[in-house]
Amino acid sequence: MLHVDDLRVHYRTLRGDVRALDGVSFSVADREIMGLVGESGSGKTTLGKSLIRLDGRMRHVGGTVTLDGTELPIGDDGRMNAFRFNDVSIVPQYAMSAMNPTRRIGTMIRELVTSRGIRFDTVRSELDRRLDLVGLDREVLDRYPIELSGGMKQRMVMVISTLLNPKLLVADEVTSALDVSTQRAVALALAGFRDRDLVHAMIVITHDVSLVYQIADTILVMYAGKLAEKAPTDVIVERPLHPYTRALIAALPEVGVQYAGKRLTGIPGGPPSLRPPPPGCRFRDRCPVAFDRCAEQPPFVEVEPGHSVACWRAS
Amino acid sequence: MLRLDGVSKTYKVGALARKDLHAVRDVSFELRPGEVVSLIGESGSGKSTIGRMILRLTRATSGTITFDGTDIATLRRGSLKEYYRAAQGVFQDPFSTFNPVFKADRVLTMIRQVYFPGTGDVEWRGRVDDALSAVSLNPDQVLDKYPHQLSGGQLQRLLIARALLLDIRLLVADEVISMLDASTRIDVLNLLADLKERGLAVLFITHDLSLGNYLADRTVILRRGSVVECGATSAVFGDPVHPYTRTLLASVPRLGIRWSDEDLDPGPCRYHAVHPGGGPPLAEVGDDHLVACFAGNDERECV
Amino acid sequence: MGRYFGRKLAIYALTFFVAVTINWLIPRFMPGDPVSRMVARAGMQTPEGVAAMREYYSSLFGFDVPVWQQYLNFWGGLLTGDLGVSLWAFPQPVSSIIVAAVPYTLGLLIPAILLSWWAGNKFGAYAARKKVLDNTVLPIWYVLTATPYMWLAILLAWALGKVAGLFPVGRTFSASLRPEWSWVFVTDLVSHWFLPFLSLFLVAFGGWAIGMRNMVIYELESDYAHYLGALGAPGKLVRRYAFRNAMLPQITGLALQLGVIVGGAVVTEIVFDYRGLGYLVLEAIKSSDFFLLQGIFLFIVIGVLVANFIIDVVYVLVDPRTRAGMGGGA
Amino acid sequence: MSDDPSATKDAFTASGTGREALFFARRNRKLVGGGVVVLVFLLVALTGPWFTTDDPLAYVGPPGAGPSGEFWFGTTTFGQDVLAQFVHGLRATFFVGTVAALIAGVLGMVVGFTAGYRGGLVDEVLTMITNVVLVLPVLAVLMIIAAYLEVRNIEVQALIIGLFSWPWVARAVRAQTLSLRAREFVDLARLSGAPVRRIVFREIAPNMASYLFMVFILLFGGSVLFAATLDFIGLGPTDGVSLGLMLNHAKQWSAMDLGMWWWFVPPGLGITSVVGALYIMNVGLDEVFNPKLRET
Amino acid sequence: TGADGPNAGSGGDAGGGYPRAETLFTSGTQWGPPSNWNPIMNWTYATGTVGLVYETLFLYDPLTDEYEPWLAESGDWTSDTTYEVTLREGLTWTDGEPITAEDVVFTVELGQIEQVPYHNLWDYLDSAEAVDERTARFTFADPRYQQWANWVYFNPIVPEHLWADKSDEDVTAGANENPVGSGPYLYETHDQDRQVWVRNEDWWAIEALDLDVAPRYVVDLVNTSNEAALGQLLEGNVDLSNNFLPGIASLVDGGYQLHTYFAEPPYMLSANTTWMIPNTTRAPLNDPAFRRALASSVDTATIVNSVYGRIVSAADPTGLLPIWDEYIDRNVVGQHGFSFDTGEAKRLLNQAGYRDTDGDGLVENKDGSPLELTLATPSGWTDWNEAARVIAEGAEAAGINLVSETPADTVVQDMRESGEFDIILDNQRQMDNTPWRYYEYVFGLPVQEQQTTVNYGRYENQRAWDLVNQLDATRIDDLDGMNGIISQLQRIQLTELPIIPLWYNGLWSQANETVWTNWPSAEEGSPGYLPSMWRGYPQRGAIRMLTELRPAEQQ
Ligand SMILES: Nc1ncnc2c1ncn2[C@@H]1O[C@H](COP(=O)(O)OP(=O)(O)OP(=O)(O)O)[C@@H](O)[C@H]1O
Ligand SMILES: Nc1ncnc2c1ncn2[C@@H]1O[C@H](COP(=O)(O)OP(=O)(O)OP(=O)(O)O)[C@@H](O)[C@H]1O
Ligand SMILES: [Mg+2]
Ligand SMILES: [Mg+2]
Repeated sequence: MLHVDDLRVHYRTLRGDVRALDGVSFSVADREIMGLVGESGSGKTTLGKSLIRLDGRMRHVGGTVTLDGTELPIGDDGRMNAFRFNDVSIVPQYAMSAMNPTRRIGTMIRELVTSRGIRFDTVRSELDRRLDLVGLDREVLDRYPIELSGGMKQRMVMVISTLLNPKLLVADEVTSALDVSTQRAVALALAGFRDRDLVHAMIVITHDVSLVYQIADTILVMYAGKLAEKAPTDVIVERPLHPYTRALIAALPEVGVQYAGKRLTGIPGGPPSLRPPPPGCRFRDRCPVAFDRCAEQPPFVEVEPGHSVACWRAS
Repeated sequence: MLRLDGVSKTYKVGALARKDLHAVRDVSFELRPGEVVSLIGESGSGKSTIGRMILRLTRATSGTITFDGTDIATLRRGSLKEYYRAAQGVFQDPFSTFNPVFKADRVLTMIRQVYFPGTGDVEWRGRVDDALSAVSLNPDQVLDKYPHQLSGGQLQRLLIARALLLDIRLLVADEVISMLDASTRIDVLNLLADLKERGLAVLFITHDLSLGNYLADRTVILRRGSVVECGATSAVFGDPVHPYTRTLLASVPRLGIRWSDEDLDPGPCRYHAVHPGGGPPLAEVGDDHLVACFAGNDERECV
Repeated sequence: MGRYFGRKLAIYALTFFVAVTINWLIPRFMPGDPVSRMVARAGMQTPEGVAAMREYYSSLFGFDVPVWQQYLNFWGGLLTGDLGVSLWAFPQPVSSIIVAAVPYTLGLLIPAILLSWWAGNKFGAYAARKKVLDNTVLPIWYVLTATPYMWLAILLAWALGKVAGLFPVGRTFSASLRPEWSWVFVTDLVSHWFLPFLSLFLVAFGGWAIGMRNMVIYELESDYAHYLGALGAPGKLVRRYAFRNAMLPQITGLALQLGVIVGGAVVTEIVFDYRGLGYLVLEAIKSSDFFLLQGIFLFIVIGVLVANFIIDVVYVLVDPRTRAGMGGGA
Repeated sequence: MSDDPSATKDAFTASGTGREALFFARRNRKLVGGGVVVLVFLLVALTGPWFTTDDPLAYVGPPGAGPSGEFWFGTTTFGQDVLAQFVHGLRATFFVGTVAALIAGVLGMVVGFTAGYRGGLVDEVLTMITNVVLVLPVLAVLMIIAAYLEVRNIEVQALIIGLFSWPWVARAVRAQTLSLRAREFVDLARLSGAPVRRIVFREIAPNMASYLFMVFILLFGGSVLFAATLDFIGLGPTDGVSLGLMLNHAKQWSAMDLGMWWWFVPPGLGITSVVGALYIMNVGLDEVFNPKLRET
Repeated sequence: TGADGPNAGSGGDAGGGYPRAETLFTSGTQWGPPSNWNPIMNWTYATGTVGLVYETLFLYDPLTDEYEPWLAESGDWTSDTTYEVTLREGLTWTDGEPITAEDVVFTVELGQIEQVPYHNLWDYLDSAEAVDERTARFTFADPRYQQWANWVYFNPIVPEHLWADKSDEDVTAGANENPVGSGPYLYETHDQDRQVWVRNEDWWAIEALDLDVAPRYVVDLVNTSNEAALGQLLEGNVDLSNNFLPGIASLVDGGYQLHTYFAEPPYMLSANTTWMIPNTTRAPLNDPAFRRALASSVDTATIVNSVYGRIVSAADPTGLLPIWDEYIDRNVVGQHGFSFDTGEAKRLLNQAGYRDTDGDGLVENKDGSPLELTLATPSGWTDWNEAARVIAEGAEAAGINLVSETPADTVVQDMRESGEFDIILDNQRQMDNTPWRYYEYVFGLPVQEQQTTVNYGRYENQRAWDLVNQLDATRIDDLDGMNGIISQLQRIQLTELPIIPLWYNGLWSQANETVWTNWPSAEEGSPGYLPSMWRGYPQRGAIRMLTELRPAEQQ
């Protein structure tokens, strides 16, 4: 069970802080796959990284993250190390280059595991099982990363990241670089991990709503560093409350839809700068239903069980 | 208007260029004015290569590409310039299509230098404004800015505006929307649709089937450089025949429909039903609907 | 992989051919005719004596046949190890002079190259992770690479040799000793070797350290390093990987630097009066000993080519990426 | 070090962000410090000869005198003013460095651009030539050439150094051109009917400007060191003064044994300072252009 | 100073070295590795080959102008055209064979091979024969007394029994490994950087002359550079350096135990004369008046004091070395001598019609065309390069546009031989038994296409050449006869100035007294021999230096 409470993470830059995460609170239940969607730059990656490892420019400004009752010391790189891999793990956006190119994959895994104080023998058989699970030959362990195709690498990284059965797995854009058929295989493999209870909870970050729709239990929509809406997958797709969510869904073309038949519309304008963000609702400028009250930041409130939204109109 | 006849492309790769890589094999199709053809295939299937050959950025190894009856391989300096007046391209990555060192509107100035050297400032400014408004860009927002100060959608539209400055009749749009956000993407798609209304032919290259479907009159499915199925979009999407096409379609994540393993069985080889002893690369299986043998390109026998 | 080596070999063969041809051209295009030179040195007084000597030396140096044949003979001689006769140490064969000098040069170069490379890499990698250390030693390294070889050598000779008197300056071993495997002799040899070695080592060291430092910084910023970090791998493992990967370009760098280092040895040997190939080069130039010069040049070229090839092989062995790339498959 | 692929990796990121670069440039201690040192020496080289004697070889003082109020850097065994030689020598140093770097830079760029942009057979041949020159032990070749040249002056020296220093530039430029050529703005320029020359110089080259500038600095440093080496072993210019020749003379006239440190310390220090400052500037530049290296 | 000090390896043979106290280290002669031991190749043999191993019939000491019988017991002209030499009794080669008159005759007859340097001996020698075991007789067609006197002290005798089978090529260009001679040392070993000789305990002179060489080993070190030699000398690793060591003057009193022949400037004996050689076939250098103006423009004092730091001395206008002082006709010199005088140089130019017509301060040719001359000195010959600069500056001050150039030395050599030069420097005549050798150099005729040894300036004066030949045919003990001819030659020389003598180069020689003492010196009571291991010097008496050396007192 993951609880994120009022998490604020900023990027330090020369021209002031970028408030990439500006107070986000949500929870992910056990055995829940939560899809995290939003426009580019909305803070999805930042959120994912915050749960694992802040990079040099990221600063934990406030808020807490609690995993199964333990507070994660996300601002403290040293103390956080104990949780990584064991409790929280990530499948990064850059899976294509995530493995040391000059090490055989098996060797790398052995060294990684050993460095965490775990004897390789103890995980060896599990490793083989996982490879079978994602449909990789065991012999890939003797290969170098360059000898694997993109989809294979993606699945390999998934196996590595989940090897110690973490409580939480963050998967960041794991399918974006793949073509449709591979995409499907990888996404299903991801769901497979949850189904076999190898991972308790999972956050799947993507900008492709239709993809998360396939595997996620709930979807969290982010907009400009803030949460816009969270609800079970079907609810989000069928009855979105936040105008941004609605626009997002409406802009998705579907197979069979032709412009001549049903002309889709995009969302006019662009997201605001986060350095610093304007006051009030951040979607205000692009929102077709904005009104005076929007000058004030709407709270992220639960409007029905499991369905929270940050919009004055909705609540 | 544009016609590809048995076009192939072989890249020489490896040390001392000894290995052949058949990126495109024996591809033929036609593009008529005001028609959008979408070229669909997985990564590496040769889509971009076809687009580049049409724009003469790469030469075909064999086969001919004709534009208004002229073989574009024969074009030389002056005539090539005229060809580009009529045919232009827009590419996948808007950020890499702009030279980051220069202001974004340099792409427009280059057109002026080559094609409109005599045009006065005022007249030119008028043309630019027209082109920009055609792609619904506000001149003040995009002129005199560096590429990194503009969004991907703006840049992509700027590129289309650039093409519009010329009297183009053909636009090769190579994955123009795959780098864009879902919301921006639809704007660009709609813009292309509008251009089609104005009589422009568009070769729409994509790996995203839903997007190919949204716009296109006709669809060509590529696999490893060969056409496996092509025809009217409604035919190809409504009744996908080739197993590869079916796999692709089944893998597309759709809202409201979860993945299932149905629809994957293609039944017996429909190509062989038409040409039992083998024949042309593509067999007609319906009205404006052609398909290749179900076997891969490598196997000779269809099982 | 065979094709990769084939290609490399082709380049080396071509280089060798070009170098040999240039080499052959040297005495034929440059001012000063070796035959006249020998004749003049002998101080012949009578015209008959001069004529007779000319004839003798022309045939000795092989100048009495048509040019194309001279070229072929040159290759022929080369392949049989016959590099002609030295003018400077007439009538000793060039090959034996070179053979006598080579151990000294290699004894100086190989430790200097390998140790500076090894130490530079270690140290550079070390500095890359410590901001403070990095900021203090980096300028020093840059100054070291910017130092002209000979100046560093002169300073060392002056400070450690002349002023402090710690090491002897000049010669490869004391003139009062006979070369043999005795304790006294070996100590003496090493004490003479040390300063030239140190100067070569120092100058090269800075360069390697800088290269390594930059590479490690990039490697530590690479995706795999971030991934390992995200999985909580200790810094030690990450740095070890970064170091190993950063080492690869340094191997190529080693190949590229070889030619330059040979040049450094020339200068160092001059400053320290050390009797290796470098000293021979200069003597050959000073005395216009074309044949010796040709021989040394050939030797250096062959040495550099062979070393390059070895490094190529090593590189392929250690970097899976080249192997995969070469297979053409992937 | 010069062929360091890391240096090329992020060259693109340099572009388009001129103002930001300037901001970092001014804040970068390495760049500013190195720049100041180089400028000071350049100034000395340019104006120094006016303040010292016209003829740095003239016998103006007592023989072999140490530094004094009259002769700040002392005199040579002949009584020549070491300071005068030093400032004149600096000139030669800057000259050789600049000219050789220009020649090598231009050659390397032409070869690199041609090979990278044209590709195919042209590329194969040029790469082959580049590799051949690259593995030649350059100093040995230069020594041989220099030894047989009848006329040797600073210009010739700069020329021959330049003619042999280009290969790694060509390699690096080729690699960059290859990757830039694959970028779509080049295609766009072709679609705009721009000729090859224009594409190379107006589209590709500007993207490498910062890199080329750094290459120039490295070439400059390398050439200066090369020239000093040639001078030192007696294959330098046969007339005039240079810092390397000063070292050569100091050595030949046994300055070390005669304890005349003031004769051989300044020229070496001069070369080291100029080249070292340039190299440090280069690190600074790298940090400016390459966000990854910036100090946070 | 650690392992490298003078006492290193003092454990004797057991310690692997040459016992320091019994070894003489020399340097300054060998500029490449010892590569041959062929006494016929008298320009390249390993240092000591002649003198330490092969010996001559006589020694000649230029300082005393005396011939000392060496292998010969005596040598006399028995008639105007016959010369008889008698060998000492009981001489043997070091392989035990006796040295006989046949060996002497054989050696002389080797000269019939064209490539042997003394081939021209047979221009005037008719025959050579052994009269008995110890006596050889030479019959001359055209006796050249001066040349012959030169031959007998300069050329070593080689053993017939070992040399008779050698081919002509072997005689003239063979390496002659394992040299067998008669001298005080035997070949021990050689290396790239040294030549080692070991004492011949059976040397004939031990008994015959009661002489013995002091050092058990002579190690001659190959030179890399003069400055390296200086370092080795200062550290006491070298006992005798015959290198040109600029700056030595400042070190002599510096507590380094350094010893030079003279205790004050010029420190060195004068060994040869450096001349400026104008190409007399080119205008305006073909004009004696111009040459004279040029001569007056040279600031020799600056060269001597600044360039050389006073280790050389200015030359007499005749250029004859101090040892030949008695041959200088002071009258002639008083009348026609020249000295540095810029004003005089200008006056001479003006008088001869060289005027500055374009006002640039430099004179033009008589026909008004621009006059530009170059002075070429080999690059890397730093002292000459410096001197050339001084000369050029002096010339410019006098109004002569003279540019100093430093091509490679091979180039200078080619220029010199082919006559493709304006002005060069040269010093190719050492101190010798007769000034005839000097004048042969100055006036040698005929001028050939390639001038390989003499008269590079291509000065043609038949009368002078006749006088030189006349001098050659004068007996060496006929001083008046010689002086009469030489005086006429000097008049021609000083009025015509085919060469312009500038300074005397030293017999570079500096010794370290730490291990060996009693070095040759000008001081009263010291041996006055020539302190040099240069080729050609052992026979000029320098071998006697080795017999006079004493080990230094051991502390
Ligand atoms: N290193 C950084 N320095 C400064 N700002 C940054 C940095 N990284 C990200 N940001 C800013 O933080 C905000 C959130 O970025 P983030 O990468 O989390 O977005 P995202 O939703 O993952 O977008 P995408 O879909 O493009 O991956 C953006 O405005 C971005 O510009
Ligand atoms: N210049 C080239 N040299 C060699 N091979 C090339 C070159 N360009 C493309 N290829 C190869 O040709 C094949 C087809 O490439 P192409 O870019 O046309 O594919 P694509 O369908 O556009 O793929 P994507 O969806 O990834 O853009 C690929 O295997 C590619 O590696
Ligand atoms: Mg992201
Ligand atoms: Mg493509």
